[in-house]
This record gives sequence, C-alpha cells and structure tokens, in this order.
Amino acid sequence: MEYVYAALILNETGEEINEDNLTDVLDAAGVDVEESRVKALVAALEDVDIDEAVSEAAAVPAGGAAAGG
Amino acid sequence: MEYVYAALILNETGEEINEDNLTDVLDAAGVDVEESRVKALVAALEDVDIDEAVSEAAAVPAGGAAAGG
Amino acid sequence: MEYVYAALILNETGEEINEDNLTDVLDAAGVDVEESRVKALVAALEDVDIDEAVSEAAAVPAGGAAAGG
Amino acid sequence: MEYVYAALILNETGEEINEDNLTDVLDAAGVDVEESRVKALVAALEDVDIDEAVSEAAAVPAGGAAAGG
Amino acid sequence: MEYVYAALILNETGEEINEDNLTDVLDAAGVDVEESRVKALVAALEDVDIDEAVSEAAAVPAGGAAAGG
Amino acid sequence: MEYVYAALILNETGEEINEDNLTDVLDAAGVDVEESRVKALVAALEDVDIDEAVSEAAAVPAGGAAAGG
Amino acid sequence: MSAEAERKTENLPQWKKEEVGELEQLIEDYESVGIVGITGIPSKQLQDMRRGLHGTAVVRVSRNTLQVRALEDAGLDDLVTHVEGQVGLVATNDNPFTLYKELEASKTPAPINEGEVAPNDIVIPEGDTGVDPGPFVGELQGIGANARIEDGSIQVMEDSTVLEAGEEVSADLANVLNELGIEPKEVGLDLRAVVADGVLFDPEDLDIDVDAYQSDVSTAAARARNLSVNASFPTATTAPTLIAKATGEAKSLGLHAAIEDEELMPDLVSKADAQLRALAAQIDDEEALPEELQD
Repeated sequence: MEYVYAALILNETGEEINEDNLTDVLDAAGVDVEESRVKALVAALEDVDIDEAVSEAAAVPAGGAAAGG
Repeated sequence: MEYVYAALILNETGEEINEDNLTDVLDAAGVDVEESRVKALVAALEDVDIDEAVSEAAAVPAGGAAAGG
Repeated sequence: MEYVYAALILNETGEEINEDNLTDVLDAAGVDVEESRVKALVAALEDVDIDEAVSEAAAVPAGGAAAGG
Repeated sequence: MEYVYAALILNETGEEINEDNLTDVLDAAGVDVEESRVKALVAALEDVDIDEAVSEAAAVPAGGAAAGG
Repeated sequence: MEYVYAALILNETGEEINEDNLTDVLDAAGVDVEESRVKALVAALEDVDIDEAVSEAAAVPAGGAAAGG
Repeated sequence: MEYVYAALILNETGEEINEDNLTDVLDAAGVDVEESRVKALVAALEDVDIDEAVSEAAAVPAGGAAAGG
Repeated sequence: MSAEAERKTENLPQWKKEEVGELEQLIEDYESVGIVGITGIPSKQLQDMRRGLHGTAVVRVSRNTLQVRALEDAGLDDLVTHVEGQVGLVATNDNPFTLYKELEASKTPAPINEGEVAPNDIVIPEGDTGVDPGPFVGELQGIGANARIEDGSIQVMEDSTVLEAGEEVSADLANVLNELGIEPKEVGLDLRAVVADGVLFDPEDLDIDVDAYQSDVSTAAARARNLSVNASFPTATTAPTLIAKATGEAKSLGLHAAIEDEELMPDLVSKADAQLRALAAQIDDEEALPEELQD
C-alpha cells in the first residue's frame, strides 16, 4: 500500500501526483522504488477523483476502528 | 492527514517511525513540516500496534461498494 | 441446471459420475442431452469433493470490502 | 434428496412431475425406487411453487435436508 | 475458475467470448484446455449480461460476515 | 482488470506469474500489453499468497448476485 | 376368491351376494382402496361430498359385514380392522396422498354436542367475546376459561384449553361453545387407511408436510447452485454468480496486493483512507492528529 499512501500524501499537500514526486516520497521513506509501479500508479490515478473516493470512505462509519477505539 | 500517511508508509516498509524519518518523508512531499506534530505523532504511536489497527480497517466497507452507508 | 441435478442424484446413490450414467439419467428425464456439456461436467467435477462443494455456500468474495493488510 | 433432485430435473426440462417420470429418472440413476416416496413427493409438490422455492434457494445457503425427500 | 477468468479478460478487452478466443487465452496460460468446458462456458454465457454480473459483484454488500469488528 | 485476471489464470494453472507468461496470456486475449503494467503487477504480487488473498475477502453468500437465477 | 370365502358368500341371500359383488368390482376397478369414517355426516352433506369427489374417488357405503366380506375376498385383510363404526369404502385411481389431502381439505367445522367425545383439545381463544357483562362470565370461568370483564365486555385473557381430546363434553361446555359459536369438530370423510398397489398407508403416513418438501426443494436447488459455482461448472443459472465470484476474487487480490489498476484505485484510496482513520482512532493525543481527524 505504500505507493497508494504516497499518492495520498501528495494529494493532501496539493503536489502533483507524478512519477518524480512519488519516487521522492517513497525514496525518502526508504522504499526500494519500482519504477513500473510508480508509472502504473500514475496512469491508474489519472481519471480518479481522489477526494471523492476518500469522502465516500469517510461517509461510512469507520466501523471496526471507531468501535474498538 | 499527511503525517499519518507518512507513518503508514514507514510502517509498511519496516522503517522506524521516528522524527527524522517522518520529517524526511514529509519533506520529500513538499510539506512544511511542523516539528511539534511530528513529535506528538511519534509519541502517540509508540504504544500502538499499527498493523492491527490497520487490519481492523479491513472490516470497514470500502468506498464504491458500500456507498450510501 | 439439470446436468448438475443429475450429478447430484448419482452422488447420492453412490453411482459413478461418468458420461454414461449422466446421459442415462438425463435421457430418462427427457433431456436432449448435449455430449459436450456432459463431458464438461465430468471434467469439472473430477477433483471436486461434491459433498463439500454442495454444502459450502457459493460465495462471492465481497470485492468492495477492503481486504486485510 | 435424490427424489427431489429428480423432480427438479423434470421441472427444468418442463416434463410433468408424475410417478412414471420420477421413477424413470431414479431408475436410470440406479436408485432402488420406493413407490410410496414417489407418490408422496408427487402429492406434496402439487402444493409447492417449485420455481419460487428454487429462487428462494438463491438467497439462502444450503442447509440440511428437512423432509424425507 | 480459469475458464471464467479467461472469459472476463475477453470481456474487458471487448473481444468476443467464443470458443476460439477462450482456447487461445487458456492455451497461452499453459492450461490443458478441455474443449467441452469451453463449449459449456460459451453456452452458459450466451444470455448473460456480463457487465451487469460484474457490477453486481461490486454491489455485494461488503462482508456482512467480516463486519462488526 | 485484465492484468489481474491473467495473473489469476496463471495462479490457477500453477504457472509462474512472470512478465513473459502474463504477456503471453494478455497477448492471446488481444490486449495491447503495456510492459510497465506487467512489470508493476509482477512486483505487486511478489510476496503475496494469492490463494489466501483471493479467499480472504469477506465471503458473502452468492444470494444477491445470483438472484435472477 | 378363496374357497372359504366362496362358501361364505354362497350362504348369503341374493341381494347381499350382489352387494358384495359390486363392492368387489369397485375394489378391482381402482388402484387404491381405503376406509373412510362417515360418523356425524348428515346424509345430505355426504351426498354433496360424494358428488364433490366425482371423477377422483368413489365412496360406497354399505353394511360393515358386507364390506368386510368384500375386503376379505379381495385379499385386503389389512383394511378389515378399520371397518368399525360408520364407515364406507373409498376407491380411487389417484395418488393416496392426494386423496388424503383432498378429503382433509373438504372437512368442515361443526358444533359439538353434550355427551360427545372431543376429537381434539377444545380451546377458547384469547380475546373479546363480544358478550356484554353478565352471568356468562361466570359460565366461562366455570368451564375453566380465564375470563373477566374489561372495557365493557367479557374478555378471555388467554387461550384456554377447556377440554382435552378424548373427554366428554358437558352440558355447560356445550352451552358456552354454542354461545361463542365455536365449532370444534371437523366433519367430513375421515380416511382411516388406504391400500395402494398393495401398500398399506395410515393417515400419519399420508399427512405430508408440504412446507418440509418446499424447503427440500430450496435446499436441493441451493446445493446444485453451490456445486455449480464451487466446481466452476457454468450453467445459465449460475453463470452470473461465477462471473461475480471471479470479479470479486480479482478485486480482492487487487486490493490485497495494492495492484495499480484503474478500476481498483477508488477502492484502494478508500482503503488507505479507512486505514488512516483506523490508525487515528488508536491515537489519544489530539496534537498528533490533523484537524479533520480530531474528535
């Protein structure tokens, strides 16, 4: 999931989700970055509205987590 | 949120979740890092079993499918 | 589904689920038996523990649910 | 259950669920047919909406057998 | 399930789900293709709206079983 | 999803999930294969127990999906 | 016909011989023959019932001794013991189970009189009797019903069994039942036993539980479906389920392995977000959390 997390960090900070930025973040986290996964991720996210995907998740009561917490 | 994602990346890669590592990841993402929050997060996560917390989220219906929830 | 029912009858009676037996049962029921379907059924059931497969609810993995980890 | 399976084959093929047809199917499957069970099944199914019962099956996991079928 | 997966690949790429195409895909995957199973699959899918079935999978409520956590 | 299905076919047949095999399967299905996605998929699946991942998702009785049947 | 039976019949008057002969013919003509009790059926009603069965079954009433003679002659000794009281022969080419169902369905409720034996438990049901307050409440209590006056009428507080099966109906009880319009008897042709193709069936054998069969059909269908799906043998019925299953598996794998696929991305993003929230929920220090996640 680290590639997805990295994309979401960039999304939060308003930085562009491109190969360079993703690689930087993952590098900094000590990930042995696979270029192909970064490429694939950028391509896959091209038409995804991240904020919408996130807010849909947020609309669901954070089940187990919240309960357990 | 980016601070927590940064912690999740480090957790996934097996790197220690400490101030330096978090700051590096956030820096790389272009975040204007607040030292106090990094400190607070590191302290807060000290006693948390991140893998367990994260796997609890498995029970949360994810986006698309659960929409309307 | 008549082919599957035929296999289930043979399974209950302890008769071998082979092409001849299936064809006999279906013939007797007035089915215009398709040899290829009979063959396909025999092939599909070859390594299947029928009693187990029968009682195990045909489950659709909940795609939407975020799988663990 | 072999008697019920036999009835369901006939139901799928549109053949009448009567004593002769049931006996033929069961005979073909090597069942030592009990006439009284066939008779009881025919009488009982007169009052069962088979298609409805079948479609109900889609919604419930396969439990144990109830009647002597 | 490999036969079904093969059909779904063809569905995604917009290729026709026929015996030849299925056999090609399975062959390429090193499957010892059974013609009868290919035939049976094609026949079974004839009247199925695959896209609908696919989207129904997405709509399956997220793990009633798993929830509760 | 065709890339994922291709991986599932290979997994089922016991063939290695590597770039060559994936490319062969996708080629056969008429997919215009993107090398980087294949690479990314292989990387993503590297340490994954596919059988477990497939069955891990919360299983829901097929009811809903199968209805109509 | 056995030699002994032959001899017995020879001693009968001509009309009885003819009657026995007709009964024997009836037995011979039909696949199933049974004994029905006709106690308490007024003759008009009996005629209606016989007419109602026209085409499916024939009911023939005659002297028990003659019925016994005919049954013995036909070798249906199993049925002889059931010839007792007011009975008749029933003959049908129908399935005996179907015959039983039809006879049961044609029974009608009837009042029970003083001195009769209750065929089943007699219950006064809970509820408003609709009777104005008066001595009737005492009569109800007298026969063992939990009754009292409430909201301006006599109420029965709970289902009250006032007589058990096999006990004799008292004059008081008959009065109360009559007042309430309760008809505890079921009157009709009461099938006592049938021999079909040489097999003897008692009413208990013939009383099939249709619900159980219906549930068997559902179970059988579910099993076939399960087998079809679990063995990946596609049928027109199960193909959609198989497709859904394969799709679900691919998604499940994709989410588990975080595969970078366009279709999976919304769910992967959701998953990451859910994980983030789950982790945040474990963090007590609000300082460590972004505003969105603080409680």
